[in-house]
Amino acid sequence: MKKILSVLLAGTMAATLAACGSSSTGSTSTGSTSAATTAAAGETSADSGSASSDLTWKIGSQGPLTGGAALYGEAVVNGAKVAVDEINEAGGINGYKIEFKTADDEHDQEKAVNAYNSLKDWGMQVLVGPTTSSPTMAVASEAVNDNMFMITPSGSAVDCTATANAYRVCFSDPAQGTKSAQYIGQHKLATKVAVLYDSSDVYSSGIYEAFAKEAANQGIEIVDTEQFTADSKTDFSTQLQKMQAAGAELAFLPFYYTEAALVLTQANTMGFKPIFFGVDGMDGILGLDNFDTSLAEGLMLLTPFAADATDDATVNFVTRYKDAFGSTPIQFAADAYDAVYIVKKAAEAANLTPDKSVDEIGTALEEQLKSLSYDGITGAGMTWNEGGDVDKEPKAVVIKDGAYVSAE
Amino acid sequence: MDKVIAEKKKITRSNLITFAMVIIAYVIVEIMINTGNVSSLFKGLLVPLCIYSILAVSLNLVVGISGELSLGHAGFMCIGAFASSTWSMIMKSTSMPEGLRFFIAIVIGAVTAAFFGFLIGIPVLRLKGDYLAIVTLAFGEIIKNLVNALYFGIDANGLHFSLEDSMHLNMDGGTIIIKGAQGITGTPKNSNFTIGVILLLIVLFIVLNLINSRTGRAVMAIRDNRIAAESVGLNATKFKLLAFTISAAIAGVGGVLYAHNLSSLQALPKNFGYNQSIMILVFVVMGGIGNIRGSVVAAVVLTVLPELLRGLSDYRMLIYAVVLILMMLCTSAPSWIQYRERIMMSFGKNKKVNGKESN
Amino acid sequence: MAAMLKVDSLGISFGGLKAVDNFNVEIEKNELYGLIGPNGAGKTTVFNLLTGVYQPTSGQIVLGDDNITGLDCEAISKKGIARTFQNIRLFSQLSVLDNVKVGLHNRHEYSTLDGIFRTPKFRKIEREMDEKALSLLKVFDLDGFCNYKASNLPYGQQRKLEIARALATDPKLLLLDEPAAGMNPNETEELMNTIRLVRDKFDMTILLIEHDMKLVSGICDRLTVLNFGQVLKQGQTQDVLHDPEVVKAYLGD
Amino acid sequence: MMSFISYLLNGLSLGSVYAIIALGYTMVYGIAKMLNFAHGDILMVGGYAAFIALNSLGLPVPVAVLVSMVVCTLLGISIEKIAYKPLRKANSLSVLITAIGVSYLLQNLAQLIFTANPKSFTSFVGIEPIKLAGGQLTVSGETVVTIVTCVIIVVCLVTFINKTKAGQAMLAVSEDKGAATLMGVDVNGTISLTFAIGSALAAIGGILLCSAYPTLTPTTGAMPGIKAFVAAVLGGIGSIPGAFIGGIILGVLENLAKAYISSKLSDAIVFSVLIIVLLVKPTGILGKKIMEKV
Repeated sequence: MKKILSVLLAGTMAATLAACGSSSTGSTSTGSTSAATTAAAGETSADSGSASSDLTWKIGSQGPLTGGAALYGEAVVNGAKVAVDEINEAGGINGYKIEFKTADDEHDQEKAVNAYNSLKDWGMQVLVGPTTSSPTMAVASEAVNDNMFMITPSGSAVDCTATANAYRVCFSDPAQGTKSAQYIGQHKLATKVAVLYDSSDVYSSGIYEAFAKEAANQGIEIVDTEQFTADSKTDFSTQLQKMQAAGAELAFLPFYYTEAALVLTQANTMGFKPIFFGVDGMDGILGLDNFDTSLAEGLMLLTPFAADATDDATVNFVTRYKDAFGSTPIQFAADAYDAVYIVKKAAEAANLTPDKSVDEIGTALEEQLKSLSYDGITGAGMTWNEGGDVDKEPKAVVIKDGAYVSAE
Repeated sequence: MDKVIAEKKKITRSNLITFAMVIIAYVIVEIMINTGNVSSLFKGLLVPLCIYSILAVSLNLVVGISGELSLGHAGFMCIGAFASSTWSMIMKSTSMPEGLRFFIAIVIGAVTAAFFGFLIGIPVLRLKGDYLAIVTLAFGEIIKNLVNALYFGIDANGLHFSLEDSMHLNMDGGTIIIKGAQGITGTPKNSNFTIGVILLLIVLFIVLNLINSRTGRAVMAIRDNRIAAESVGLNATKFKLLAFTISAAIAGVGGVLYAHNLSSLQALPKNFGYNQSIMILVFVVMGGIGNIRGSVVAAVVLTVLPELLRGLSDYRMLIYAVVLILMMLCTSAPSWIQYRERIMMSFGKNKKVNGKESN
Repeated sequence: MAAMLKVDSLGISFGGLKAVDNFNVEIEKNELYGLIGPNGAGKTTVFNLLTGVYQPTSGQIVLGDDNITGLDCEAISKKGIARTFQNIRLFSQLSVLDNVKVGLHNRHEYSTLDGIFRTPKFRKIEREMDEKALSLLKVFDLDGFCNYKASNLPYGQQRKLEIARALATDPKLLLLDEPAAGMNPNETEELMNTIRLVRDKFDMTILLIEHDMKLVSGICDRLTVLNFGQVLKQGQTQDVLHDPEVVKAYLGD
Repeated sequence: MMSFISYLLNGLSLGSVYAIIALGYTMVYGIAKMLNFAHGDILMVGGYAAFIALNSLGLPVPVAVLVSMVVCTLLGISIEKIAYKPLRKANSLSVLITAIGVSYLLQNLAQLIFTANPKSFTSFVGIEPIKLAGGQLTVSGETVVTIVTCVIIVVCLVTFINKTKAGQAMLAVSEDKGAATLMGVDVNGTISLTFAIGSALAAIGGILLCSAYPTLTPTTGAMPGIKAFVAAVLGGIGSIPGAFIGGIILGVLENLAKAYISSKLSDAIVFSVLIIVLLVKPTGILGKKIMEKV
């Protein structure tokens, strides 16, 4: 019994090894790894030139496509897909079409590195991703060795862009926290604020920390701080009751709309009606399948993207997204859409062609991003600083009659 | 005496095959790397393969040799990872040589995990069966929860801890090392395949020799019949605790490798939660309970499998689940085994049919 | 002659029920002593008290010169009491040899680290243990099976292996709990010889529980009859077996 | 004081959901001696079935509940037949691993069919929140219905097991499969029945969970499943009243820990209590003490 099993397993192992070996020979097309870059580059261009007559860009994207966070990963790869299709229809980047491939990272650092490597084996030249913060940090520290240009749509933790090759489209967590506190303070929305955040989540706790620091400067008193964790995020009633008891006029909810929908429902049941104030992760709550939007009435959020905005770019994106995937895009998808266009604009500015090595493309795009200014659906006049962080203004919106309205 | 010596030789040979298997795999992979025949995906998988092999061996010591079901092994991995990573972060700015620093990190990871294993083992090992399993699961979740709440920083005034947030550390400049859910970022990347394989070999050496020694016999005797073992003068608690502690230490080493393989370390449900513990258990069961070599093979196969299935994109995890169920049925279901044997017989490959094969 | 085992008014109650009450016995060195009685009389409970599985609620147990009352299994084993079980308890997944070597655990020591690093001490002591274990197995004609898994042995040999394992702890007193249970007359005959051999070869003191009267009358020097947790009769084997009260206890009213 | 009662009510509400899920866990464990890790995912399937029946097909609430129960029952029986039954004589860990495989399978199937986008579940409970003590206390309709349903189910189950022939057969199988077979009990049928009941309970649990906490995703069942497992063990696994008590205690504890100690560390606190309880009573609150006869 044991023997048969071990033979079976050993056989499978041999097969997997062989498969890995063979798959590798087939797919080391572009910019293999570190080593002699110039030599490799020369070789590659010749290689891929002979292999396929029509040269393409190879853009990869990754995020959790299975498991609890799959929603965000799907949004990112779908959003990017919309942009890629659009660009290809319009003739590609500098005349070259884009090939697009996605990989699942299961919202896990290690799987994220695997996903990145599998995309690299495919021949990826630019990474639009990863989706979530922890994987982004892990991938960035790998990708910097290849100087692979990566722009994460939604990896918001500070260290996501710590390496020179990494940029992002969304706000960093501290920026959001600080801006939220400033907005509340400047608009005198409330002085007594309660915070509820996900203490097991990088994004949520990152925003909370920055918010709490800035709150003191804005004359905001944090009357109660409550947490929840990934392991207990169904029942918020006790936390909400404590916030209510503390006399909060405003509840700051720096987390995603999936949990927020629950929080709003439960708050409504118990009759707790402060101003609810969310961040960009809150976007999507109106698109939630079957959600009673009246619960979100009066909810304020700082977001760079609103799916029901009426400008042409947004309408175009939302329509295309709905046609392709049957649901309303959330901010993650919009960020990814912009990310692809940012790559396009930078590549056009640098006059790049896909026959360049990963390293060359990386260097050129990084150079362009320093001076690039881009108008997208998640912000106008986006520019990037040395650290890879985007500079754009969030829009404060408030939900009225089931739709976003500018809060100004 | 001849028979005894023959049996010993058989065990030694079996152990040598295990070592040889690892070494040969290492040599082949190194050759493939040097001839440029390895995909980045596979290269990136090498250290994780070592990590999961080590963890599977570690858990097999508890499940197979000591006969207790633990569902909290990822917790020890988590402790090893955070303890060693903290050390490396503190020492990163000093002039300590990298090799020595990593060596000490490994020791710290192993010792800290062993300490917690010991501490947890004292109450836990009084329980039996599924109750023990649930308590280990609980400890794993407690560890994850606490690590996610832990803030730790260092400045001129010394060390600062808090379970609230970084403001409560009352730091006077200095650096914050563990930032709650945001974990540790910037751990030096010291793990590599060679170190992983060396550690795996050391772990195999320790575990295999332990099993074939006086202590190992005692542990297995207690597993087989606790009352009889006590009647011949064995202290059941002591030996169970010993096995549990060694196992925790080994899991801690796996954690050290993990932490120093990725630059950022967060305790997510995926990597240090019960899901991970169960994944390791799957390796152990699939490789054969008590079969150390099987654990290594199963860990390798089941870590590589989902990566090979990447081509199936959306259906990847679905296929993986189906494969898992089928593999389990194939290897454990009596009716399936019979069916398999009948097929083997018809091919004339099965020379003798053992009616009473024991698992 | 000094008593090897001296038990004085031993008692235990489980939730008010006195399972064993005021149990006394004195066993001489090298004696083969029988403990008999109807089912449920408390014989195995006495064994469990003697070996530390249960702690007595009253009385004391003296082994040689040591008062061992209240010690746990491990300590009592080290003091020199070994036992077998009514329902065989072998280390089923271990080899026959290893079963005996586990019995030798406390008599041949090296540290865990010696074991891991395979030091010369480890090699030397393992060799000693192998030799000792084999010689013990030889006594029971089990040496040919030394590499068998214990659970694969036939029933009769499992019983013998259990005795061999008990002897490996180098006891002063050996307790046998129904050694002949489930054996046919031939096997019982063989077992009687083995028990005598053990007594003579190892200069052993033996206390045994048994239902098989042929075995009891064949090898026991003296007997104690237990009924409802209390001593019914004590004395020379033949005297006790012919006592009308004992006969009545066995056959019922 | 008011706030304490209100925290307690929150706990009762959450606890009774845990309890219903734990009942399924504990029944299956009692009879098949296996930890059915896929139980939480059957619950998720029940949630989706109810969601579709109510929102897409527009069926009335009682029919939707029934549909969901039928779907789960069929699913439970087929899982048992295909994946667990062949392993009945194998090592108990093999079954555990297979159950984990089934759990992955269900989650990923659900994701392929329904996508990862959450669905906002329309509550099956049409009762308005009840205001007590001059509006200081609010009890939601879901809380009332969940607690009442839970009590009814426990009473029914206990009666069923003690008073009916099928129930007695279950007891017999849980005590000793071999002896039960000899006594003419249809062991396979009894185990199937147990899975059927357990799965139907999971459907109810799923509907109540999603009614009280209205977000439905493919991983909805995972965490409540684990918590319910903990509850079942806390109460003494295999015991039906134990599962009820365990669930309630877990829910109340979780909420009181959040309220009075730390909402961040509530998981750790709940699990610590579990450990302490098991150390004092190693087989759970109502578990039978098993003494090994020497």
